[in-house]
Amino acid sequence: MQAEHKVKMKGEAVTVHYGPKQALHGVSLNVAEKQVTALIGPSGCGKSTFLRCLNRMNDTVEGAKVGGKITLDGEDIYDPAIDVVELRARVGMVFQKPNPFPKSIFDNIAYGPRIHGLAKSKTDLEEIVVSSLKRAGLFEEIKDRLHEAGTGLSGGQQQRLCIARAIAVSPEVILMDEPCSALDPIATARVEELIDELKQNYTIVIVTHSMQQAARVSQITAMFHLGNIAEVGPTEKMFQNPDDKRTQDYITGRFG
Amino acid sequence: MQAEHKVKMKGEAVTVHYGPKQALHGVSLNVAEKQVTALIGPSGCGKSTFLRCLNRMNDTVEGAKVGGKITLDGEDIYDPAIDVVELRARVGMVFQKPNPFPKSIFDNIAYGPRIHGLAKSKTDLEEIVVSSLKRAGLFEEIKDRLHEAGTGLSGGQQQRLCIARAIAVSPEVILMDEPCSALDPIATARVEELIDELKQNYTIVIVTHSMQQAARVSQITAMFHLGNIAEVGPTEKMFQNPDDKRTQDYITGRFG
Amino acid sequence: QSARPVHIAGSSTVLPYAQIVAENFGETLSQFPTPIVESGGTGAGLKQFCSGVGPDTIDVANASRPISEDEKKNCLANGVKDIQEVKFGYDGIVFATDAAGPDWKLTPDMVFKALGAKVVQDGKVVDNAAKTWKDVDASLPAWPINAFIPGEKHGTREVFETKLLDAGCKATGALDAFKAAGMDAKAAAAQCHAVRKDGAAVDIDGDYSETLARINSNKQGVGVFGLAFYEQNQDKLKVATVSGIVPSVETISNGKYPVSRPLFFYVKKAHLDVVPGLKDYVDFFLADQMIGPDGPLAQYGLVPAPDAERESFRAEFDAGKTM
Amino acid sequence: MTDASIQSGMSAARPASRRDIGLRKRYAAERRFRFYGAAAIAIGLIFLALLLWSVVSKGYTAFWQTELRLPITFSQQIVDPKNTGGKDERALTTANYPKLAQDAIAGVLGIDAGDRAALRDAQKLVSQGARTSLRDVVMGDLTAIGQTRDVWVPAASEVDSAVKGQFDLSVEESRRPINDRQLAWINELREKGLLQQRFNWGLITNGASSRAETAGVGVAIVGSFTMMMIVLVLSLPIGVAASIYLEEFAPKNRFTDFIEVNINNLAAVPSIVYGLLGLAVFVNWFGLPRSAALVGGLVLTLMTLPTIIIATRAALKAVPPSIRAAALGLGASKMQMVFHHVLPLAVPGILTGTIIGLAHALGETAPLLLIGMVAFVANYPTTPLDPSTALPVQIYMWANEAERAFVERTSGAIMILLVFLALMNLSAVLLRRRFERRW
Amino acid sequence: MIIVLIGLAGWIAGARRASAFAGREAVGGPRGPKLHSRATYHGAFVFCLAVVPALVLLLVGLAAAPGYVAADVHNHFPASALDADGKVPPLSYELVNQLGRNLDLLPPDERAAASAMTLADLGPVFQRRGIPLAGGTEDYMLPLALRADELSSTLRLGLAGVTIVLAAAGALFGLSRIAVRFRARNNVEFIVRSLLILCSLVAILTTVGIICSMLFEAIEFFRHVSPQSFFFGTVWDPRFAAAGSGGASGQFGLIPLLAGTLYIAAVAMLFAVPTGLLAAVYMAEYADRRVRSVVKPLLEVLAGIPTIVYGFFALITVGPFLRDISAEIAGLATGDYAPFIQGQSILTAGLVMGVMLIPFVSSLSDDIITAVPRSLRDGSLGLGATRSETIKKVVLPAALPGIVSAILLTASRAIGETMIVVLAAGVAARLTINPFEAMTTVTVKIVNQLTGDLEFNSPQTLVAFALGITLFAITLLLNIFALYIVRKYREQYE
Ligand SMILES: Nc1ncnc2c1ncn2[C@@H]1O[C@H](COP(=O)(O)OP(=O)(O)OP(=O)(O)O)[C@@H](O)[C@H]1O
Ligand SMILES: Nc1ncnc2c1ncn2[C@@H]1O[C@H](COP(=O)(O)OP(=O)(O)OP(=O)(O)O)[C@@H](O)[C@H]1O
Ligand SMILES: [Mg+2]
Ligand SMILES: [Mg+2]
Ligand SMILES: O=P([O-])([O-])[O-]
Repeated sequence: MQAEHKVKMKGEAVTVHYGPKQALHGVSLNVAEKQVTALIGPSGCGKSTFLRCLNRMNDTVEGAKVGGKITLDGEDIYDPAIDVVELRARVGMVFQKPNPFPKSIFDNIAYGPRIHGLAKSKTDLEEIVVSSLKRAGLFEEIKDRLHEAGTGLSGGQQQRLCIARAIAVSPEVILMDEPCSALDPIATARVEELIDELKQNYTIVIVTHSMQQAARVSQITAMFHLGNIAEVGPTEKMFQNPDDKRTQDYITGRFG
Repeated sequence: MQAEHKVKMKGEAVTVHYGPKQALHGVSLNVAEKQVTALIGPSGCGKSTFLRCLNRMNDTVEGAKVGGKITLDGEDIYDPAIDVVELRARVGMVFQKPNPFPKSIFDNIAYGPRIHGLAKSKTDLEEIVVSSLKRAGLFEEIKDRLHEAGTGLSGGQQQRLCIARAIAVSPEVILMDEPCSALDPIATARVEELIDELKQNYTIVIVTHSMQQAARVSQITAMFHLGNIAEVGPTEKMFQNPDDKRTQDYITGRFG
Repeated sequence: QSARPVHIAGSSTVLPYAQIVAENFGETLSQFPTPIVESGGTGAGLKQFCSGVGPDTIDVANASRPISEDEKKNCLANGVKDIQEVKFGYDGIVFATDAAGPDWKLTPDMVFKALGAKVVQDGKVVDNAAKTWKDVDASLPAWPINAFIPGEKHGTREVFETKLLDAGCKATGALDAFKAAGMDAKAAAAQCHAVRKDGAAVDIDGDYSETLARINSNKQGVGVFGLAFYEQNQDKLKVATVSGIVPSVETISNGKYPVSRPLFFYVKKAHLDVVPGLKDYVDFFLADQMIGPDGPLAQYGLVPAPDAERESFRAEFDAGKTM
Repeated sequence: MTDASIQSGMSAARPASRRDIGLRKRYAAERRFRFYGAAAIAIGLIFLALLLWSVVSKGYTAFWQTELRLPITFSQQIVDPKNTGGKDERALTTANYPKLAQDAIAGVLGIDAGDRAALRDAQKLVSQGARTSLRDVVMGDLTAIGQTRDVWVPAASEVDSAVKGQFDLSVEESRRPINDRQLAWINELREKGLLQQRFNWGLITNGASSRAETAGVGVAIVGSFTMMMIVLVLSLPIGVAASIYLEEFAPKNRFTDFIEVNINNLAAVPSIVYGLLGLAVFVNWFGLPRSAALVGGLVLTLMTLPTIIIATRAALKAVPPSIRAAALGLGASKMQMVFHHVLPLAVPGILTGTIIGLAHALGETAPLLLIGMVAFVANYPTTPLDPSTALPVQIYMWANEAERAFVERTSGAIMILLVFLALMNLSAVLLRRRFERRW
Repeated sequence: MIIVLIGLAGWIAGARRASAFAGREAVGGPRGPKLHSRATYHGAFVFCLAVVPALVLLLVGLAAAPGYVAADVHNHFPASALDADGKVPPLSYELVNQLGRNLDLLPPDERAAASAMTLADLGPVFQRRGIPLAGGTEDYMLPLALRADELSSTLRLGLAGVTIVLAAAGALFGLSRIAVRFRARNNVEFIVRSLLILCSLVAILTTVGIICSMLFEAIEFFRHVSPQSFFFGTVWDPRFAAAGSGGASGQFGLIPLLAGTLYIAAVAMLFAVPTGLLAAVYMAEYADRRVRSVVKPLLEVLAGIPTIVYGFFALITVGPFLRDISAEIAGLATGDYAPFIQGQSILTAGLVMGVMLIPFVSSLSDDIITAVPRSLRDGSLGLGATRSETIKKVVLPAALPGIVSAILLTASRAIGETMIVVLAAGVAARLTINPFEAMTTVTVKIVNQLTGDLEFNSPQTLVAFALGITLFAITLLLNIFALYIVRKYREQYE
């Protein structure tokens, strides 16, 4: 399965130090284009850290040092000639904790398109907002509250708002850090459907704590362990017949 | 099953308004002593809101108005004569978003015992801290970092820290709002085990978005829908043979 | 108005007089803008004055003391060559107490005995330990000694020291006693100036209104005021005689009352023809209409110089006499 | 919650085994703490009230000024001696108007022209400031020349003080600024309705004057306003920009530490030192004119900057990191993150800093001393380069005046300053309320 | 003129924006190469290129033009008017300038006629318009003045022309740089960032300025008085140095002033910090919104009241009040009604200054406390903590770095305050540890020594500069220390 797809992003021997603490010990991983790659593993194993390397969000963490090489379409994204902002517009991100801006729902979503100049007119913008909300399965619930504060929503609603916000910029790669951890099953299903839909056009990397979710949405799964990759492979194989003992243990010990 | 157990907390026609918006439309629910009651339902249906009524955390929300009656051991907890602080010490809470204090891990957990004067000596306190951490399955990971900041932990670790913090006060009722939403399966299993253990002595109400989790840990399940209770009953019955159409739909549409 | 107004800076003692003149000048000679009169102290004013010649510098410096040699040198160094010194009157310095109190009759002796740092007792030089005025002289009330005297930044302080403390020092024989105690002449003279520092004498670096406020809040205090200030507040203050003389415009201008000092202003000759209105301002200031005995300055409290002296002020200025 | 209710709450249906969590003590602590908070605010407000009361009780009378209504005969001899028909403006402006008023009052009181002592006493009732009032009448209407008109002219400040009861009339006559005969006249005029207390617009509109009755803070208000505008326009953007750089962009190294320490230190520099700086840099080096509001504004700007920077940095620091991450994750540049998200959230804190800084600047005298703004300025400035003064300066100068009438005017000027301050605060509060959010 | 320029550049920017759109339409198909930056950024980039150099030129030009005119006038001064050294007397030059300004005030027709007139003719013209003419003006100055007027207006015109050309050139250059992949945003942000850096340099420049404006005079002071007797002297008694008395006749011991400064500031902080902090906590945590929105600005008024008002308040109300109270207390305790608090005391000054400082602590802290995330409060309340426990143990520690910087600001203000101290604690420089006695501070002495009758280049005045620079150094050290402390104990939340 992996062979069929072009490599969109590639990490080679990526290491990350947070001050004296090393969080990643040389992780190499290919992210296939228009596929969903799931990162699983126990808490604190460095999934989020690796994800954040992919769009250089770790740049903003004080004391974080990234080593190794990560490429996007063959370009080294840590090359000084690369524009971080442009990179982040191409590689979008949804965070673990929902973090809507203290603005109206509409403005939350319109923000990205606005700064990137994606909408030519007001109606254009409204269209983007509405379609993003719809794709995140949030539109029906809040369509008459578009101009209320985004922070007034429930946790689940907030997280979906954040997903809608990321989609609105239509990036090439979307990174999601446990995007469903605050969602109920119906909303989760909607998001999973959406991920499936999105992978037609976009490359997706998702961190999840739910084995089932990984199994359902991803084509490739990478198992992290203590800052290393324990195993990586087609999702089916990983779940049915893992090579690595740790993966085996982790998966069979599953409860999800 | 429900009949065997004393009713620990009882909500009667509870309504909640957030300013003009009504979030609960008369919810009545019995919480059985030393049982685990799960609240499930789609996002935004009022699970968290109801949960927060049970220890009057909604008092702190500006503009929130609670109607109806909620009792704990037969006492109306909204009676002006009732002491909120004591109530909250008896009815503990773990939140959806992990919120460690900007203190050391040790101080995070020692905080509750300290303010309530639960530890007679320093060693007492240390014991409480260590045992709480152990019960939350966090001790091994961080035993040599007890005096580092709690905010430096990963998301999952933070949430377990919060659980440990709540346990440290040894309340009678523990309210948990999606306590595992940021946890990986192994940690989740550990917490679920813990919940099972705790129900020997404590009454537990848990909001969860995971049907499986509800099925695994709870004895009674209440299904919320749009600010109402759609159905409530023994968990087994709810999952195998629900009366309510909405419950049926929700459960069969499950993916969790 | 296009022209730059005459710009004046300097002594806060002279300020009110200069203000009155400036205001009347602006009203009567309305082709000129009203002069600007800065406050800030003699030293600061002269510093501005000596900083150079030109449109950005001030034209006149008010002073409550004559310019010093050092300052003159500084002026010269900055190209301020021709300075016209103009004396225009006197400032009387009086002691006053709360209006409700008894009458006070002071002499330099008493002042020195009450406020000097060291006094002579039984021929020996000792630290001043007098607690009440009555300790100093039986004719004075038994008020605790609490004198509000001008702070060290004020020229008035110098007048206070030379005209009262020095005189008292000499008269009580303290000067000789100091010398006898082994001080050289200079040290002995300095010792005469020294004011006790145990709280009995309180320095006031602010203005007389502060002294008045202090007397208001401490009715047994004795304050040092300008004559002008006292005259404006006669209903609140009672003035003390010094050596039996009641201070007044008359007694000061005829030289009977000992404690007074001359007031000056300095004019840049180079500016006279250049700054429109400058010469007119000085003329206006020196006219009897202003500084004469019936003029508004005297009404405010300036001690006018005798007729002949005023005439000489004007003559000297007109003659363009520079320093 | 009262003690009693807690008691009953604790005793109601409470199992004996219930553990003791020290509620009584903790509630006492809670109440104490709350009380301390309220007490702290009360202390602040009480002091404020005391201060305001001490100012207002002394100063409100300054807003009324005793005036005399005199039938003035604008005799041509005096107003326009050369009979130019009002063409010679100079002659008109410099005419001896006070004489007109003095003649008029002598007429009203029926004093014989030969009684010189009485004449002098009577003349002292009218302010020299009558000149302006009368000149305005003539300049406004040339036909007045040669006619007699009733005109309100200010009374002398001694009369004003006497009418307001500020003199102790029990002291002997010679020690009072106003004698018994004058008092009798005052009463007579008052009964005739020729002497009244009227609202003292002059206090607000006039420039400086050595006469209390015509002294006003008009020039000072203009000067203060100009300076505040300059301070606001310069220090707010510069301060915010500097804070943004230091807080968001600057690498954390020795140099930025140095800048940070520097800024904190600048806040501690006594204000007069800024005056020295302003004198050296703006006046002596740049050659800007002395006494100009522009220089004052620049000096105050430098003085206010550290306050604004410190407050702004604290406000920026308080914006949660999750908001920043969200913006960056969407591909906003750091600049966009700051200007679109962080800055708006920091606005309340910035405004607080600005209010405090501006208020500080508004009340400051010492730095203005050295750049020549503590000055007697009678003419309104037309540009920021013209000489002008400021409100606190005017207060400072009046506080040092000997004349009794200036005492109330000092307080009156303080009241005006406070109103000024209140207006400034009010606008900031309104703005702050618009931006304030809890999250 | 500048406005015209900016308008011009703005217009160009707009034009460029349009063309950028066009460019994208043409080049960028549905999935063609995307424009690197938004068109507005390209526009802004062009705008910057057009405006910044032009503005710089304009400023330089405007600054240089008068110099050029002056030089020209100097060169044309008639030899007869030169002074002995062959230089132009500055005052004659000023007269020319003034004449020029006066001429400017005339209506155009009269000014045109002026070139043919002599001063004698011109005099009445000026007089009619109420324009005063300086007495020293001479005939030869008239052509010079006219010449200078003319020259400066030509220069101004020329400068305008050059500026506009430069702006246009900049704009064109900017336009030529624009390409699909051109990083306009980064460039604009670079410019903005440079601006930000410039702004933060103002602080440094201020510091440099302050040091420079005090250093020379301070050095001058130390030529008169040995540093040792200044820094370690325990007696402050500068004596009056007026005309003639010359020389450093007094003692300039810093210690009593320094002690007073720290003592009074400490008393003030002791009052202001707890009061302000408690008030802030109450406003942020207990008071409802309406109360807070009234109380906060009211307290802020305290910060804005001119310090002289506080001074008189201390002098007239607080000081006597404390003195009388202490007399009562002493009377009750010992039977002797002698007040142990003097009318002027450290306590009075500290107290009144503390009142002034309350809002510094309260308003800033209130904002910081309000910004502590809700989830932390919930966490604590959910554990059964009372509100005060939550505040004391969770909210305040989380807000600590901000509060510390607020307190630092307050301390700074306390150290720099003058008027209150003068009136409340007096000007007597003494060493005492009794808070009920008078003491004074460094700043008071700085002001006093600078504004009196004192001779301005005597050590008595110069000491103000030495004091200033010493205070500066001391507060600098304090701040470095504070920064170190804050760094060490900073705790991050969220
Ligand atoms: N800013 C930081 N400073 C220091 N250490 C950090 C920081 N962020 C993360 N870590 C540490 O790095 C390790 C990896 O963290 P990371 O957040 O990547 O884990 P994770 O796999 O995402 O865990 P979870 O599933 O709980 O989110 C953890 O041990 C964590 O404590
Ligand atoms: N502070 C608030 N102010 C206004 N509305 C609120 C507030 N908190 C919650 N709501 C609204 O009340 C409703 C119920 O919210 P609640 O948080 O109880 O949902 P929930 O069932 O917990 O959802 P989730 O599973 O997403 O956490 C939602 O529609 C939400 O938008
Ligand atoms: Mg993670
Ligand atoms: Mg919820
Ligand atoms: O202000 P003085 O110089 O007169 O003290």
